[in-house]
Amino acid sequence: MIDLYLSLPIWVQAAIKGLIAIGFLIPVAGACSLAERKVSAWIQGRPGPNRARAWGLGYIPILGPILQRLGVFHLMADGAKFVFKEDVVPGHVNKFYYYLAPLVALVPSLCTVVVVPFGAYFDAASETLKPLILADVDVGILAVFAIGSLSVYALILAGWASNSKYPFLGGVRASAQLISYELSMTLSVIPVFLWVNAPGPEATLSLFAVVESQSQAGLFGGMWFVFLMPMCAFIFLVSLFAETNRQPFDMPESEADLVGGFHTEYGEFKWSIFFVAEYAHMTIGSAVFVLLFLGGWNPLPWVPLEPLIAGLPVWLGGLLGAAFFLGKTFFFIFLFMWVRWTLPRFRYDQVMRLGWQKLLPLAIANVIFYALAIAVIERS
Amino acid sequence: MSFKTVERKPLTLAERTYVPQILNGLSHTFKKMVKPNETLEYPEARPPIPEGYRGVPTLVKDPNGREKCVSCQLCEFVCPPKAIRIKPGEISADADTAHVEKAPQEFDIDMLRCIYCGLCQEVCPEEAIWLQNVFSVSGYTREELVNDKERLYELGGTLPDEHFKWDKKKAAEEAGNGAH
Amino acid sequence: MIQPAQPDLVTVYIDGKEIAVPKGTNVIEAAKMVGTDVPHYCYHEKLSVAGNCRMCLIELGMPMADRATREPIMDPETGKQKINWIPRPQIGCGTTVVPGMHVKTQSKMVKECREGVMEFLLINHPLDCPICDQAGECKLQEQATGYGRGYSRFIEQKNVKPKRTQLGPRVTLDDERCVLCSRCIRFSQEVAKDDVLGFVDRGSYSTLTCYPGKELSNNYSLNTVDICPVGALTSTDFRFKMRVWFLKQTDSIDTESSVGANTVVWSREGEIYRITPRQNDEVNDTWMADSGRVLYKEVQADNRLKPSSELATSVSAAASLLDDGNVAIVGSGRSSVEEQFLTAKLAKKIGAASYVVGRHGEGDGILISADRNPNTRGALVTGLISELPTTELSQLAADIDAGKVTTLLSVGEDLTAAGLSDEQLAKVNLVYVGSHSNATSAAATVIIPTLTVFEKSGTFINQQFRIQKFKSAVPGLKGAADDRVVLASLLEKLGDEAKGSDLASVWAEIAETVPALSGISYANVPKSGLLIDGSAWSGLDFPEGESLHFKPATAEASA
Amino acid sequence: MSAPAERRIIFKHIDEEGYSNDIACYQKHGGYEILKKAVTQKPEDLRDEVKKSGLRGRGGAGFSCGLKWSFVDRKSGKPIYLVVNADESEPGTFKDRYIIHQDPHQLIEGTMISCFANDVKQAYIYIRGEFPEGARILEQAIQEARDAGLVGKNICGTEYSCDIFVHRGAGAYICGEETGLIESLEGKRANPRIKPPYFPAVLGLYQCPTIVNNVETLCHVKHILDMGADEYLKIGTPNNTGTRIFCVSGHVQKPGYYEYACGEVTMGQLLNDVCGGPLPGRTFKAVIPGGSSAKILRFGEKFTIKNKDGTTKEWAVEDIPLDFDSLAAAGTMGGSGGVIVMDDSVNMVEALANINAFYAHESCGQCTPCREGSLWMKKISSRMVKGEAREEDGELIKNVADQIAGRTICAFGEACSWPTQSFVAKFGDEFKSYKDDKNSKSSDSLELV
Repeated sequence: MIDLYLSLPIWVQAAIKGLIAIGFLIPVAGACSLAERKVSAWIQGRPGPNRARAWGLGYIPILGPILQRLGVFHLMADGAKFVFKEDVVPGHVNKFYYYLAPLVALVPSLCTVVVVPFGAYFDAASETLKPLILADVDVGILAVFAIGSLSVYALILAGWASNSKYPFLGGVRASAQLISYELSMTLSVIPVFLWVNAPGPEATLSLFAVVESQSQAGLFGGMWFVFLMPMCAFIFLVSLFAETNRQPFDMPESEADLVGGFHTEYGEFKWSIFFVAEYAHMTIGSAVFVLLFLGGWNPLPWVPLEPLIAGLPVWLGGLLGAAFFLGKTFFFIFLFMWVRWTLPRFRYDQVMRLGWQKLLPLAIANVIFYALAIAVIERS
Repeated sequence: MSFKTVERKPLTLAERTYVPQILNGLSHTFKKMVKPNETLEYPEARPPIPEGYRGVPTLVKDPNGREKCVSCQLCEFVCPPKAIRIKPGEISADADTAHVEKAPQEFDIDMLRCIYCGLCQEVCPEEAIWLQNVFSVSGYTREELVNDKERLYELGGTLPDEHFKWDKKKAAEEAGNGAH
Repeated sequence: MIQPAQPDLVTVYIDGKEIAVPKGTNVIEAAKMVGTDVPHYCYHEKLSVAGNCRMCLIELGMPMADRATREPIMDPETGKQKINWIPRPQIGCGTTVVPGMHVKTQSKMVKECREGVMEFLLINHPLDCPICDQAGECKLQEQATGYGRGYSRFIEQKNVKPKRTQLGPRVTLDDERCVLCSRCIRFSQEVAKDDVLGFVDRGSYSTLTCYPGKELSNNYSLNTVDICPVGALTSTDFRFKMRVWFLKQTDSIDTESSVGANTVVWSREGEIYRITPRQNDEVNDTWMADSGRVLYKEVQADNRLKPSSELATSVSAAASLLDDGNVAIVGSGRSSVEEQFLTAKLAKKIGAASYVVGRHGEGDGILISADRNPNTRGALVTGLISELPTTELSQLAADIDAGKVTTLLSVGEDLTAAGLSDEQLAKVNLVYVGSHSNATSAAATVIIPTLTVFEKSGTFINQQFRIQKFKSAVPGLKGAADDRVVLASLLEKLGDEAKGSDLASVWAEIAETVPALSGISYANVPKSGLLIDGSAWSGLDFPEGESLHFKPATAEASA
Repeated sequence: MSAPAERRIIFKHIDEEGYSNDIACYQKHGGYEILKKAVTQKPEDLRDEVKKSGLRGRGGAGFSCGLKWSFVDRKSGKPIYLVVNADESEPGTFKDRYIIHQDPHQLIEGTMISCFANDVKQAYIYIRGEFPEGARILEQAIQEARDAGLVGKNICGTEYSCDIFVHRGAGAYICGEETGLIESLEGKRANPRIKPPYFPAVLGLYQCPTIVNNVETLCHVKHILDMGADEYLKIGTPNNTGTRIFCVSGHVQKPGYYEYACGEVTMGQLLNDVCGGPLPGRTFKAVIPGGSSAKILRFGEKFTIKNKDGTTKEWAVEDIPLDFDSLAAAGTMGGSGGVIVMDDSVNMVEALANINAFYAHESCGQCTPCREGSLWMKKISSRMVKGEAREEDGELIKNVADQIAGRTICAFGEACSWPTQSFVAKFGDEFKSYKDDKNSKSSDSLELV
């Protein structure tokens, strides 16, 4: 089958890969929405969605009730609902940008997945680990940042195109906030790459390389960067929250003061695209964090994946790697939700102050510190 | 009014980062999440209904299966939202309970109007109307939510009787005046 | 010492309140005048005094005087004449006032007496208020609240007596509820003159019953139900139909005959449940005939005329027919004064001859008179007719045969019953304005459905020339129009100046044009009616004989 | 102190050997002489004589006969009736029956004199339905007198005519009440009338002035005119003139009737000396001095009596002189003279149950307190006897009686409540502790037939 795949023209392969990415991310985003409802319910001492029961599936003994209690049918019903809802367009909007905004939101999130490795398999031919990735490009993290930052345009477009106060404010907030935290975020990963590339002859920004460097032997080799550079991880994490518009940083849509923020005027399928985009964004962000700081697909610190899967069939090893990776990613997604239902939302000025006055200086200081530290280590 | 100014301790560095507090909060919510729920999962699990609960008004029969209501219409009169409608009627002379003389021909309680105040139960001289433990009523049409006599008896069932007033009356009638 | 203010007045002191009352008044009535209620069961102001319920016991005292010298004995403390209180309580109903009498209606002894009597009355009374039709207007209930103990000391078995006895075709008796006040017996003897009721057995086992082989079937039997202070006597028609507290009361007039007994119509949500008499001491006291109590059934009768077209359409159709010239109008002695006035006006407007159909029966000397039209006098007063109406409209029949009348308007009268043949009706264009269908409505070209007396308001003039009001008790049948409105719109269609069809407007016009009714308006006719001057018609030979509170002019003259 | 001898006026010849109730025998003993003398006198004088004699009615209430006659409305133009109340139904009383059975002409003579004195043209003897023999005797005696020209048209040759009719009652205690009697005589239920306005003296029989007198009273009229008011006044004590017939029944050795001057004999003398004392081995417990409706006296109780001069004296039951006023002072009444004696074998609750059963049966049912109260009292006492007594029943039954007395149309209210009131008042302990240990006793034994 792999042969068949490899025999296909390259663009078809790319299309298949893209479809796989979409086919993976969109359900994950949907599942996230369900997970979010369930997590919030559990934290609040509720059972969460558990009423809906699909006509066929719901009546299977044992499984049916379990699925019902998990609210799976709600997810299905919601999805179907979004698709079949009447498409309403407010009369006062700029239609072109109004329709464009959800697309702009979704496309970058789906694109970034291309450069994010989500596992590794043992390539028997080269006797090395190869990343499970759609496009193993060398720019890696830069591609993620570059494409991911585009999503701010979605918010700005939505806010502006809606021609309405709240969305507009939401859009403005989004632009300011995303720009603010992008700086810190980018700065926070510099030490990682400094460290990864320091001794190597060939510099790379590949995320695979980052994981590889966390899978080496030795005390520092197997140490995940979260231990090596906790401050980087912290700044990255905080910025990630802000970048994905997650609580406590969900200024652009903060329903308490802006009704729905940038998507106030959106409904039905268009709105669900925003929704999917947000979760996709979150998933990617989590994945990147795992790759950068949590050793990617390595099961534990100082326990690399490679020896574990060396003797296994390729597919099983790949699956195992992906499983470790996705497990960590999903934990992070859970963390996002956990934080959301724990912390209250910031005031907008606090967000700005935190971003510019606290986090950015900290990030700069952090870069300088690690740059010096790495230089010192290199010299020695 | 006298004021007392409370001196607040300045925040420590750790506190100023809020990180410990955030972690504390996260641990709190996590504990909440894994703890079993204290709430009741309502439609499947039902709360215990205490004695004297004012649920749906129903009509009851006495342990002998006699309908207790004699259609005195006091409940209809007292009902604040006018949810009760009674059409009184006579018990036919050949019936077992002919000595009671009167019984409702029709008895409707409009549950869309009922406010569960229990005045009907309070006022009933025959202890025929009881607010029992059914508390959630639903239906798809207005008509469905008007409980007629048959439905009211179905809901009400039989309750124990302390008096057997009419049975005693019948017994006295049979015994006649010679009994004393 | 005590000087009566007027020769026929007696000054008495009731609970210290001084009041002058007419001679012969009893203590209950005197107390009523000072606003004190003396509870009672057996006493009824229109019946003889029996004094058997003992509920009205009061304390009685007379000013003390020296036996020998007749000098008043003064109380040195108060400076007033000492009162010699009779140690035993006396009945209020059987005690007529004498000058200087002192009465205590609220003393401890009186209260004890009332409570004792209440307890006695209740011990053998069944606990069936929930099923009893009297509940809500039951004296026993009322006074149990005032003087009841609130609990029973009686643990023995209650007496057993006959239940559900059919005393007559209209009256059901429950002997267990009877408090043996004997009001019904006295009524039957004294008012209905049909002495069929009596007690059998002794003591607490006394039982009201009919004399063997007789039944309480006189036309006044239901008055016993009205005066029964408890639920012993109930109306078979009203039995178990509705609790009285739901019923709305509307003042009305019995339309059976020219007596015009005052009535109350009891209805709930547009449905009439019963009719009872309303006290008018000048007309019917507190009585009415049984036959008048079932008249409400005509409201829901199967032969009610139902509207087939809009009122305006049928009025136009009727007006165009009436515009033709050779018109005769048959008014009705059952129409109200207002309707008769408008009918008369209509007749004058189109130059039509007007008739009224007479109805005669036998008077019973009480509350049914020989003239069975409630408002014959009204037709005379309003000028609708000038002669007494006849039962046969032979003149009209001749006119129709002669072709002098080609259009006929009947206001609620069945002309076949008044002697016109079907052929004669077929010859004319017939307009029928009425509430129920009959042979005339079947032959009519235009039918305008109208209301029954229970659905509209108006006035009647009874045999005494007393103008009395009736009011609408229930809303009219949907689409049927008030006769008054119909007649007024006919007038308007025929070119008359529009003056409004509401009662006030019609009465403004009546007061202006009818001399006997000048100065009267609907609003100022009192509840008990207003006597008008009927001397203009004293020459007519009215068919009524003597009845309660009425003597025919001839009898009066001879007497 | 032994008892004085009997003073027989009414019963002078009764019990005499050979004395029969026909007119010949009566006239042989001087009968109808007084009537013959009386019809020659002025009626007013006769009335004055009776008034002067202080004769008190012997039917129960002890109301002055002369006063009663003086109330009669003589100006109305309506005929005046005289009704002889021979409806002797008070339990324990049997004097009138005896007079009628033994000496009917004495009654007829007394009646005719009274009729003449009151200008009565028509007299009725209302005799109890249970006395068929008495009625027959009276009918016969009246016929004899009529034949002799003493009753009927032109009595004793004078212009005066008056007839007497015997009317048999249908058997009810209440027919002995004067207005009830009148109603019954009119052919109606014997429901007593309300006073006012129906005083017999004004609105009596057929709405005419009516005199209702007891049999014994009318017999006394004859003797008053025989001996003269002044002589008559000497018999008995002031205000309690004449003789009384005591009908003693119950637990004494020699029950029967005894005629004594009023107040001449005390209760103790009557019971112990005259009637021979209690039955062997028993002691007296209680006595009812004037028919069952009179209040009971308990042996052993003491009465403090106020004399006219303000001093007080103390009486035991045995010391009470048997006249109207003394008995009234002791809280009871002379009533109809039926003395009912009970000894220590009697249980008072059961005795009262018996009396209550009688009164509940006899209440006419007209007015509420007596109608409902008498039956209630009966129900309570019957229940007690049946073994369902409660401690509070004595109080309850007395309270019920209190709610009757004084609130009824006629005196029946008192008649039925006084026994209860006095029984409970004087034997309250027995009521409180009453428990029927003789369960075999059924209530049927208490039902009056």
